Amino acid sequence: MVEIVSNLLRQELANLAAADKRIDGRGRWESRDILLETDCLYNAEGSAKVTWGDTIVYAGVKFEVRAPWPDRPTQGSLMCGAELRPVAALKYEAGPPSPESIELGRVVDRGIRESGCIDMDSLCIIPGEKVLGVMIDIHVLSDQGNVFDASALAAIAALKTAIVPAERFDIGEDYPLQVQKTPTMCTFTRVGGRYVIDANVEEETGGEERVHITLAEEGHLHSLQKGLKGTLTPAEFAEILEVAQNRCAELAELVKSKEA
Amino acid sequence: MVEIVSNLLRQELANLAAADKRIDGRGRWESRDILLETDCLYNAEGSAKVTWGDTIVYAGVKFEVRAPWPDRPTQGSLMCGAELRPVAALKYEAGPPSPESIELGRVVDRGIRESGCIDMDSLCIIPGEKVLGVMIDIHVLSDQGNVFDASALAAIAALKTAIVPAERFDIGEDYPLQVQKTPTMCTFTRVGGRYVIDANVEEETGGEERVHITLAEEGHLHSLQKGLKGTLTPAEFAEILEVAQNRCAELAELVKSKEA
Amino acid sequence: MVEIVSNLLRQELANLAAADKRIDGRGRWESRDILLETDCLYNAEGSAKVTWGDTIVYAGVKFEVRAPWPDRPTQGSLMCGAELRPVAALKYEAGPPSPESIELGRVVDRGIRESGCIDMDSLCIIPGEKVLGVMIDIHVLSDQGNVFDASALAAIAALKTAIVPAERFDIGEDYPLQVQKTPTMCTFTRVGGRYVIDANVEEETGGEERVHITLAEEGHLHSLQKGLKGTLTPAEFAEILEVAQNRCAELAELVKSKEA
Amino acid sequence: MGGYGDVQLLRDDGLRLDGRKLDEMREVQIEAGVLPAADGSAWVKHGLNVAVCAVYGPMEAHPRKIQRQDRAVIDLRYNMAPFSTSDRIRPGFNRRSREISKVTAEALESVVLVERYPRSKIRVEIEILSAEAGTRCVGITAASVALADAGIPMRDMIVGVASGKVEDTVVLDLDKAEDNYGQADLPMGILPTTEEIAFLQMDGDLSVEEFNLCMEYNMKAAKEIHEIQMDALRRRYESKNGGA
Amino acid sequence: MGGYGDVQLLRDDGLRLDGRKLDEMREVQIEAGVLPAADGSAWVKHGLNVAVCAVYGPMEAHPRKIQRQDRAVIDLRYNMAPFSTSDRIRPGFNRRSREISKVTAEALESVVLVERYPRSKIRVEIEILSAEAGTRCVGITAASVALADAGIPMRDMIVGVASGKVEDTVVLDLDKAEDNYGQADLPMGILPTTEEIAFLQMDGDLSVEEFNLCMEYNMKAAKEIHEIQMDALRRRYESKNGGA
Amino acid sequence: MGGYGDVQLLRDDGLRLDGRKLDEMREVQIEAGVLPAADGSAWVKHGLNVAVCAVYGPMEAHPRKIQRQDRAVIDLRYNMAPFSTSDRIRPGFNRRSREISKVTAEALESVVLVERYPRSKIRVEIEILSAEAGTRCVGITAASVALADAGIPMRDMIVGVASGKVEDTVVLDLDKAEDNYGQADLPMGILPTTEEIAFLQMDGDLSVEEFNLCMEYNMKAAKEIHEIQMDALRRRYESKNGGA
Repeated sequence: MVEIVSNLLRQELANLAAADKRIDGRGRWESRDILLETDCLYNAEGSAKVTWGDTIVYAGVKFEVRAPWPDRPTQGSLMCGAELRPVAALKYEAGPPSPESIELGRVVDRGIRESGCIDMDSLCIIPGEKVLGVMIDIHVLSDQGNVFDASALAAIAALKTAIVPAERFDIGEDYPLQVQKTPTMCTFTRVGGRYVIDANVEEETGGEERVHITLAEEGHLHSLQKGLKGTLTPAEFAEILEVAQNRCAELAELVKSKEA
Repeated sequence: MVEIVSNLLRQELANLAAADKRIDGRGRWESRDILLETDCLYNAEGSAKVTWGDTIVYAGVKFEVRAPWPDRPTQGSLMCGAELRPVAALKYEAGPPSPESIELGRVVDRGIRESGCIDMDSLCIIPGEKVLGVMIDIHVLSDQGNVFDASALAAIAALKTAIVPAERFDIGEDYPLQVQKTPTMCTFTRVGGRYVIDANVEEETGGEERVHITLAEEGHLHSLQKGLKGTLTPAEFAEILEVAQNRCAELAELVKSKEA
Repeated sequence: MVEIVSNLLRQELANLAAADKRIDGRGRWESRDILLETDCLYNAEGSAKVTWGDTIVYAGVKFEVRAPWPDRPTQGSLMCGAELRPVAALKYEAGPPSPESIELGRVVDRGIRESGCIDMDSLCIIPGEKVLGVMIDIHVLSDQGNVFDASALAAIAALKTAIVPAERFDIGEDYPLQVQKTPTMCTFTRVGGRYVIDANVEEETGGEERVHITLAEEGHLHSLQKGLKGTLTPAEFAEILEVAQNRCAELAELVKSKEA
Repeated sequence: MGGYGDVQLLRDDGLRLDGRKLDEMREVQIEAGVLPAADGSAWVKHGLNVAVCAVYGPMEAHPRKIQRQDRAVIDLRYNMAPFSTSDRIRPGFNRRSREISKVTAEALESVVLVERYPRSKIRVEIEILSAEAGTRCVGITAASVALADAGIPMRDMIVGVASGKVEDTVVLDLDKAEDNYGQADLPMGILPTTEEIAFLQMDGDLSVEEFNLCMEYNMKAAKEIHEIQMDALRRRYESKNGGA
Repeated sequence: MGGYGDVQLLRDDGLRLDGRKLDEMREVQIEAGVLPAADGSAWVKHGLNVAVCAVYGPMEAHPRKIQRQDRAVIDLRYNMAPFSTSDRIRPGFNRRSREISKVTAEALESVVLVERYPRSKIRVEIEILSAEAGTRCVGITAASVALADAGIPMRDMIVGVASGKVEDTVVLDLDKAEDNYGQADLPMGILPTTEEIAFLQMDGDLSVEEFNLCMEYNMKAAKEIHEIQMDALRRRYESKNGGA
Repeated sequence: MGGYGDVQLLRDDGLRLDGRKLDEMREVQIEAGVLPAADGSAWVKHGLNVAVCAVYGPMEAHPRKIQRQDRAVIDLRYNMAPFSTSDRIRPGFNRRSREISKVTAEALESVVLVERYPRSKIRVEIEILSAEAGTRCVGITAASVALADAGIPMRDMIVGVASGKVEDTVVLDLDKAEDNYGQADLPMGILPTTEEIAFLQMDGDLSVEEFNLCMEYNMKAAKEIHEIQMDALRRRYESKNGGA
């Protein structure tokens, strides 16, 4: 059943693509509306809610004091995880983390981590004894397409507005976490044979492979990931990388607009 | 199949209730026979076996020396868990703890914990460094109805006859654990529309919601829990609370009869 | 289906046994060819690959520095585990360790441990503070019969050629692990009513119980295990024990031929 | 309960630390229909607690062994987000959330007309995004709005509400400090129309008289929260039907 | 085995620390039919070990993939209660109990007439309530009484019994100290009528001669325990049929 | 990536620590048909990495819910042996191996003619026996040889290969030190005939120009490794058909 619907849908998407159209009337490089709210969760030290079309994602930042790894005595740590909770769509089931949840968490994690936006040495409290661990949790409440970009946006926005609860840890006065870069993600999905950005849930159902590109300052690449069945050519990649440059810069501006 | 039998049974139970009768001839507030044995397990520091009708429950108490929680440097800890082992009935399956096992353990745990029967400060060995952890394990060997009351009885009786193995821990001579109160549980099950105590396995199969009431000295309430589908009115609750007052006092006397 | 094939096979194996034959033409106490290679894995401190007929098993030894158990302050530890990876045969599934994997690991572990081939006191670095843990991992890449004997052979060979990476742990210069005995395993499988050694995959499918005998120097028994449905008589055991004496001595020679 | 004596919870003027009267609730805000993908949904803010609930179904119940021949089952998860509490919670079900899920599902089965949907299941997902004492009650309040929003027939709503005891005094709707340092907590799930009790837990120490006062406070508050539930559903209905 | 030399296990008079002779068993008590809900059950006290076993079935085997077309499977769990040992055991299956469960089930499949019940399973639940060396043997002894009590046809009983070596001396039925500080342990599951071996494990160090003496001790003890098994079944039969 | 500046990775003569040129691969050896029980198999040594891959199937896909009506699914596990790395890895799936398994399976689904086998599954088991940077690429290279050895129709092979950046310089095929202390890593799965990309990950820091050079290096290396793949399959074919 699922397959038949999806084949019909695939056909319709191909027809639309041939006419340079999308199923919801958007342009190929046009995103749905994005609403970014920060500081919206009482018990999180940093938080963001992203309403991206009908997709809703929360991210929360918590800190802990821990011992550093023996081989990196002056460095704190960063951890980013995601849960595609069963609340988010009928298709998500309860149970141990699905490969989809794991991939989402790890792709967002790499984009933030590899951008070097957090200076791990700045998280040291006492060298060799105590460092800060920064934990970002992504909670997907509604998946109506493009949870990757929404999650990445929520994560960096939560991080950039996070306050280190230093008083609670007896290490001085609370202070804003230093975040030096603004990595954002732009995901491309092959729909009807061509790539579009910000696929909605129908386009994802009837589409093929997707490419997640995370860029930060100066348009540098920090994380790439191809997911799902399908291939792309180097020329196709060059085209979407250029689109991503503009798109990620816009998203970074949106994040920066929320900073103090 | 199961459902059909249970509907016939439900009808029979309703007919009996209408005539103020129970399926095994007991009165509404009449319990099956209870046999309480203590000190019956060689390797447990406190132990009890409860034979309650055809229901059989063991409880064993073990101690450990551990570091206190940072925010409670002078307090020991209490832990109570229950396993509805597959040995206890055909319906219980092997595997991770079922919601039924978890509920049983936690309801018994709260009754004991919240009565304040153990002074957590009395479990301190060296403030901030070493405290005692008290672990009660409930092992249900045969479930023929009312495992909750049987488990609560076994747990408090095992606790009240426990000996702290101080010599083994190099902290002085063995001594009896101080237990200042005697919380006991009385469970009410709606059978044929009205509440009874000590439902047997048929009454549980054909019955509806149940209410677990744990009372200790002076008839104070320490734990309540409503389980299963069904509702009750405040007036019904007032009625069963009064019955529980007498019943719990009797059970507490039974426990006390086993103390040194 | 599986059962029917296996009954036909069982009949054929019985006919062959009646004529003192085996399905692949071997004699009752004749093994398939064994190829033992050591030092074959770059990141393992000791390693062996055993190609035993079409069965292929790797064993790797790793060390760790750890705190000793409080009651054995001067002793290191030994751990041996096995994984019947899904790569090894169609019948093996992914997931948590199967009872078959656990049994394999534990039977090999006991043979090595109980032979006393490693002096646990020799693994002490600083009494009460630091000891070495020796970890042997058995990785079955292809199961075409008799993985037990192949695994035991790989494990002891990997152990006997292991180098303690002392420099990496800052405790002096690297040195060969001292292994004082050479426990080897001989497994007997009842096929067509009588015992044979080194059953191949068809003989295992159509066979019955098996007996794993681990012997070391002077023909002393260090581990026994009966597996699967079936019984044996003391007289049968006496017969296979005698065969095992010769067989284990041969395997021990093979291992010793690889030592420096 | 943490027990009496540690911390002062009542001010000299008889009010509580946050200025509430003894029988005064924290503010409650409710919105229905907040999750587009769900068949029904609700968002509840109660004090600083935030819960979101999605309802999916009724749908065929599988795996088969959870099916009931004569009714729908409520397949419910109560889950606290890792960032919902002061100390981060490791993701995944724990014993506390399993117990709350069980008794919450049973409470809802008491009001949903489950007999209408034999062999079905109704999935109820309660997510606690922010926790400040009383989350199980907030979850119940949210779930019954989400069920109503999904058009699932119920014989009444359920309202989650708690009373308790601090400094030997009965108070309505404990906040976090009162929960941590108080003497008793009595969370209930109440059918506001009939005053039936569908959900009941309690821990701490209460005399029968104190219990009765707690119950009285809870009944009163249940009716207030019920009004807010119905307002939310009304607004949702209007916006669906072209209203404001 | 802990190894020789640490602790004295034999007294100067040649007897063992608890006064037993080298070839003397600990006391064994058996009762059948102790669990009312089970199809068959047994309680065994062997020294300070206590095991209880319940048997349910035969019944249809599911999940399907465990079914055998030509016979019943024994679905067995050997489990130690958390309080059964000196240090508490965390509940849940561990590697040791999984291995013992596997080989115990296989031993029982060797005597139960499993061919009579194709596609069925027989559930065997062994609970160790108190452990003092030799629990796997006690479990086997209990399981075969429980199977008989359930009326499951068997071609013989199985008796669990162990011998071993302490201070270079072969002894029957090791107790806890002997198990901890001894040199070898040979637990066996023996068919008392035919002397067949259905269960066999061993660890430590034994010469062939020592092994043979262990085997001899085990065979002798198996017959003694078998008498006690049969007594229990006889008493159970009599009490069922209006006897004493 | 560990980041720049910690460790010197390029020698004064412009070569890399192990003497390779910037665009030079480590040595690659491939053998097909190494596992007798599998339908197809391959062994790949790439530098000091060793991967073995087995393919089973196509066979009926179960459990049912993984079935696809119109195609086969690739049921793939990438697994590192406990002894494959410097610090022992605890057995069992972890988050890293689950992610690699997912994207590797998806890459292979892009070349296998999965439409030919509706409702089927093809099991692909990748075992890393020795790891020295780049194991996911080595696994892909091995898997496509094993699939070909199993006779599964594919529209092209896939070659796994990576480039990256060390000391601000783009290099081909990072070894362990370069991976640990370098600035970027770009592993790709390339169809050597069409230059399509079936697998793509990247982490670290790359400008667009640097990325383009990495891609160029990868394409070149993919063709070299493809020759070695085809050699292995040729040798395997010959030995099956009575050749040397």
